[in-house]
Amino acid sequence: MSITKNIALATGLFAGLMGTTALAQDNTRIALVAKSLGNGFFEAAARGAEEAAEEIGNVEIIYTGPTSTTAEGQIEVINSLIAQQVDAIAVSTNDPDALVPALERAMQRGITVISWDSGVAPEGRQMHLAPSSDELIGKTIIKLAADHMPDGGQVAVLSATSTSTNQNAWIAEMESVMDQYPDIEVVANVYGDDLADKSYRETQGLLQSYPDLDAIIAPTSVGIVAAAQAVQDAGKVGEVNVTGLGLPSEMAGAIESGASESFAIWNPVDLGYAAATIAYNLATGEATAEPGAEIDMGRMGTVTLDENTTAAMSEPFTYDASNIDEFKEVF
Amino acid sequence: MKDTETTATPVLRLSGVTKTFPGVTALSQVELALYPGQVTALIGENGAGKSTLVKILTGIYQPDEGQIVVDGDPVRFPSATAATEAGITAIHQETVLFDELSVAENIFLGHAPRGRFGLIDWARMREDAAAILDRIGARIDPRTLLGDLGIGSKHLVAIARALSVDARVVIMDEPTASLSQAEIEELYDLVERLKGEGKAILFISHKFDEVFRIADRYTVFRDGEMVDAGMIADTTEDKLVEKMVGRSMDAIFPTREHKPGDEVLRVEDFAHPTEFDGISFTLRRGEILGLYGLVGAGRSEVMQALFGVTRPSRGQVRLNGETLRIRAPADAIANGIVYVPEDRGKQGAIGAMPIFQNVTLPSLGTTSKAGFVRMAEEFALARKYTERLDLRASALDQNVGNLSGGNQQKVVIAKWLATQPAVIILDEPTKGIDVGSKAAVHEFMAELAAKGLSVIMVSSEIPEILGMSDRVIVMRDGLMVSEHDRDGLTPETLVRAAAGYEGEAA
Amino acid sequence: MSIAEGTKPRRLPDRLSSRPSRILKSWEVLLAGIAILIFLANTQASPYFLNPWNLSDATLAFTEKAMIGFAMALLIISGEIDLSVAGIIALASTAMGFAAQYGMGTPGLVLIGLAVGVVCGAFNGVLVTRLGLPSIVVTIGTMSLFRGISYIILGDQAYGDYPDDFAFFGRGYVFWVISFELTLFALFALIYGGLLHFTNFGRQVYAIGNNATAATFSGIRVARVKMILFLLTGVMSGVAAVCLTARLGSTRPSIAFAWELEIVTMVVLGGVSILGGAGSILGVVIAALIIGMVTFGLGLLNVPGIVMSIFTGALLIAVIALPRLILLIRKGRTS
Amino acid sequence: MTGFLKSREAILLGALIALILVVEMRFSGFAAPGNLADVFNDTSILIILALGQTLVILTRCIDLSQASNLALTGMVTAMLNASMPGLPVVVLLAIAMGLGLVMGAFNGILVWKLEIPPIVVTLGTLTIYRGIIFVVSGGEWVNSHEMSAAYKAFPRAEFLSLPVMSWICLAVIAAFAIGVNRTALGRAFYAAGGNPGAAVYTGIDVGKTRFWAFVIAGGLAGLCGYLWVSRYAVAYTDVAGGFELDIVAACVVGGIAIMGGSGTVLGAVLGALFLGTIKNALPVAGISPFWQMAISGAAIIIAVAFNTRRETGRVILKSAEAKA
Repeated sequence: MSITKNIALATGLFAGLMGTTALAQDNTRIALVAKSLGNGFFEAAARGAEEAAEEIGNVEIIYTGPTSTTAEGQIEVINSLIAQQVDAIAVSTNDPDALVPALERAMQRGITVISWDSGVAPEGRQMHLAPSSDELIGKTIIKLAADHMPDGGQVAVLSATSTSTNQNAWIAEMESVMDQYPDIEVVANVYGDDLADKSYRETQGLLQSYPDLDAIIAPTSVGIVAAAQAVQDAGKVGEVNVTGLGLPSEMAGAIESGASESFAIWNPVDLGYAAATIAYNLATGEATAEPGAEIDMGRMGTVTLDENTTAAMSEPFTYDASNIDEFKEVF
Repeated sequence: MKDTETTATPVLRLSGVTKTFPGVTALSQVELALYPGQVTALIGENGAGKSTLVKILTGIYQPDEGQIVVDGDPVRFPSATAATEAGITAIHQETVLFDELSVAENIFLGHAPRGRFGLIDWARMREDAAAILDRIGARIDPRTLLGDLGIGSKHLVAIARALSVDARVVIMDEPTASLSQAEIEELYDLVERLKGEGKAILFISHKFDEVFRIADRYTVFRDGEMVDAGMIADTTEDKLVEKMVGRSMDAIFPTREHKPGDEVLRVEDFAHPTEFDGISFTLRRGEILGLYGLVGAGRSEVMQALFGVTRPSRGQVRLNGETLRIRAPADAIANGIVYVPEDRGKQGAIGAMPIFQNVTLPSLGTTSKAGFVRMAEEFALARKYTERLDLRASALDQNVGNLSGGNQQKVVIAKWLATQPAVIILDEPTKGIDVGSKAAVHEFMAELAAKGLSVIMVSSEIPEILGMSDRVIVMRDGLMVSEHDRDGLTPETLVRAAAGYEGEAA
Repeated sequence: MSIAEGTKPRRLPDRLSSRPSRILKSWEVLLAGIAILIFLANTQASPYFLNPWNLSDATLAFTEKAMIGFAMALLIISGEIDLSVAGIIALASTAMGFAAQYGMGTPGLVLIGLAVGVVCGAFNGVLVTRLGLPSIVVTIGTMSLFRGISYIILGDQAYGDYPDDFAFFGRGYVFWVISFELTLFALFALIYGGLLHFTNFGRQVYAIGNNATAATFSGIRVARVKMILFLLTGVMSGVAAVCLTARLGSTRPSIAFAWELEIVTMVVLGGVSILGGAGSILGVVIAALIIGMVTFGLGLLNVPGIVMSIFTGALLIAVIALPRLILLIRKGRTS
Repeated sequence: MTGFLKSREAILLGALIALILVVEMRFSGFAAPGNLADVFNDTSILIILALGQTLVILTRCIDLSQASNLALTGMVTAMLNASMPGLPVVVLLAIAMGLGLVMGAFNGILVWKLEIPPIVVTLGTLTIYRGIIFVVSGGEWVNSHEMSAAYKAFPRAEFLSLPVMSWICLAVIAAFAIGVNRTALGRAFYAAGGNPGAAVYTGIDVGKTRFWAFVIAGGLAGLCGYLWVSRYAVAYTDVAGGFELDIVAACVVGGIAIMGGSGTVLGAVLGALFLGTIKNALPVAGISPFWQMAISGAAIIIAVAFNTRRETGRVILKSAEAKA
């Protein structure tokens, strides 16, 4: 008696979770894998990918990812994508090395694999689409801070997860141009792990440790919002300028309050669009990923792969009080 | 006390109260009456049903049949609170206190004085607690954490708790068991005062001296039945002992022709920092040595130290002339000394495991091969010993927890016999089991002794001690007080030695 | 009532009911039924499910956790728990990564991984058995301590220079679609099943979990048995660390984060009583398969992992609550 | 007073002061009243949650679902606020607490009526509650600019130079100090966990007492859900992930015995403050944040070793007493 009841319940639960089962076999299926679901940046990229799919036609976008920013979560997602025999996987990785084995297997099974935004080690992908060049970003983020520090001073860096490569590369590029700003001193480099509360607390620590701090550079969309909030809560608006990379929709408040004078970002919609288009072109054989190859990305023009089969999309764009209202509704 | 009061209507009366538990009838058609301003002593052996009665009176258990009548009206106590509200309070035998709470709170938990906004008034609670403690002559700071007190002081707190409610009936379940002589005297004064206040007191005790000193009436329980009641003035100690142990006097113990052989076990100057001191005795082959004393005399503690459960601070144990080093029960078992504990549920049987696995637990070395269990061997071993003990069960894979108390005890004894020991210690081997099982256990014990097994039997039941032992040692307060040969030993001698009645030695 | 002379005592049967009827009523059968239902539902839901390679890949999602789960099952049956297992993985993996930096070969790396497991297990065991501390609190502490040491060593860095042949432990195949990890999982299922159900040691574990005092009185060296169980759990965490590290090919301090609760969930779903004294390895195996199939099946439908966890959480409560609920309703009716 | 000096709380307070002084030596200004007030404000949520957990642990149970409860109520209030910006904060607070109470009651009823071990119940609801966040939000974040100004301002608003967040925490501490020490239910938590068998003799229903502990812990988790989300001005599925064990750790450091029946409100507050101070001090004192986890872990082990040893004093028995 009890067994049948248990079973009935279990089946009911399971059926309820099944939801939709859309299987369109004829389409080219491109999986866009985010670092984690729910992040506004990736949601915007997914919209761009959908745009590309509509433009191309016969393309189905599977937007997926783990719930938290872990490599293990991404591996499970990739395994299930391999099992579904998708045509292409475009991933923004939480860990450049840990995903390699899973992505290698995907490629062995004939799946096109590219990374975008945050790159995978070269053996784990056919090419990497960087949102911008590390060099350009590195220069931009320090310039954003320096523009509002005519007399020089102290800046601190609030990075994202210690496990993503792009931040470290940007910070390294930034440090390489520091000799152009002799009056500016980078006093600290802390990690907020892409968690709102940790970033907030790290910012509080910075504000306490360095009472003369003039700017915080947060090249991460989660960190910059938390840092702006912490500066605002500490009553240091006007004293400490928060800048870096962020999303207009999330940073609108900080610009308004003055906690942030300006920040930059490439357009994630464009990035998602480009990643999907490139993945489609590679998957359908219209392009091959090899050094020097030129790949079409629709309305975004073309990119050329360097010797590491990496391509940079565009320069970051700066947002401030003059243009924020226009963009905050977009992404 | 006026004469009219003694014939007055009782404050509380039980009539026809019956309470059964799976496998055991704890109380059968019991009658009891408590009168205002009088002390009624409740006398009976362990397992006679006294504690069950206390639990019924305080709302912990509900009777299966019968009535509780308070002031002429039948009442029901669905919870402890209900009994308290009806004016019944009790000093329980087992600790029902809280180590982590203060003395004051232990006294007032559940009925603390309230101040403004209905909040607990700690200041008043401490004052009231101090007043009650003072009243019973206990010099305890109400702010002390209960856990920091010794067992005697804890008992005083339990008494204070019982007196913290304005009760008409006060139940005292062996209230002097853990008190020093001075504290006992103060308790007697208190009882007198309570009598003077017109409270009805139910006084449960093993000690005849105190019964005769403070009780007005008596009621004797035996095997869950009320066998006698009357005025203390109309009886004698001998009569009460006879009533109390009466049934067992009639019970037939196996005849034992076998004479004990050579010395097997010698315990010398055994001591423990807190439990016992100066214990020395010997045990011979095929001998049954009785160890008698009141609850808390330290008998079980000596045996558990001998078995390696606790570490003695001093002393030697020799088995067949060889000094043993016993650091854990496993060492004792390896040397052929086994212990059948008193607390079956906690220490003896593993209720959620099947009979055969319980039996083979200490013998796994013999039933297994290369560390792997062999079920067939286990069943064979378990069958051999459980059948000799006439175990009543449906099958050997039945869980022990589903058996009656007597049958559980047989499983526990079987478990130890299966190790083929040289010395078996039986701690209250027939406590709380039915008459039939008792007889089976006794018969088997005699059979084992006849085959050369040496037995130490810890018991609080005088007939059992008299009926089974070749020799008897009496303990009191952690010390050996006397040693007796079987011949010519009387119940009175034992009771007096154990209770310290009429001088020290017997 | 006493044994009358000459009468033959009543013969007790070994077993109350026949083997088949007992098996039918068991927890494992209930779980197996659920597992089969989920399997069938999966085959209906996705055409990709019944692909041997896919199924093989899917096993990797639970094999490492289940391997720890076997040792954890014994530990929980004995009445203790170890919440530091994921911390041990992190520390063992970090130690292996550190050694690999200096060119240590695969056999040495495996030894280091296992040795860290043993040391961590021993640390837990000593705190619990020698100092008499409650294991749930001790291992909440060591959970942070072990992983914390990894963070101190690695910070935001990663180790990744593992020898090529090391990858076999996480990515190798023994035969056709049968991965090394799956083989190891099956092997450990048999070893732990044998240990728990067919040896004296296993019997002692049950006895301790049911009634530690009675076990002590029965001559079982309780502290020693528990110490061994903590060591086993530590070693299995080391084994899982080797497999997981080999599978990922890199070590970061956040490796295997929050696995401890997933492993405990798996063990409890497998019918192991959290209060100790009851449970079977077969149950844990089936629970691992259920969790693996739910994860994989819903993954094929691109259902996010967090939504899958609702299912496992609900299943966990439901399978334990339902029998009690039914009992409660029956009791309500009769009284 | 001498009693207090010997207590666990006094030792913990000493350790906390020592910790603050050590940090002050490395970085002057840490021990300044203003900064300590900031540390307190930052630790408020942990304190409130630890107090709820304290009740549950006192009754010999454990609640692992607090962080998930917090995240779910936080998300619900954020979504309500985003869709109905006009809804007053007081209403949202009530909804948060109500929702938290309901989730706590669900735990409690399973523990009370079905007698399922609390660790199993809350292990299950931990994942269920967290999963529901994803379902109700569709995985979307609720960002700062979607929240109304009032929503974000409430915990930050200063009153007598302390933020409302700190005042709420102080109010909860005060309510606990009174409720736990001076109400029948408060004392029942101790009795039910300290000696469940004996509690029956004093007329206490152990199961019901446990139920109330879970309900209160749930309600406070709900309250913290709003506070957390409005403070960090973002709501997403993973909010406070893994925080459940931090809460238990705070209780353990605060001397709340995991076997029930023992522990104080002050202890829980100090335990939470101790961990919160470590968290705040590390970045300030320039110690790599990567040391934080190991330090917390070591603190827990030391605390439990210390507390447990004090609890297992040998009972001095009669014969020894008589001799003395």
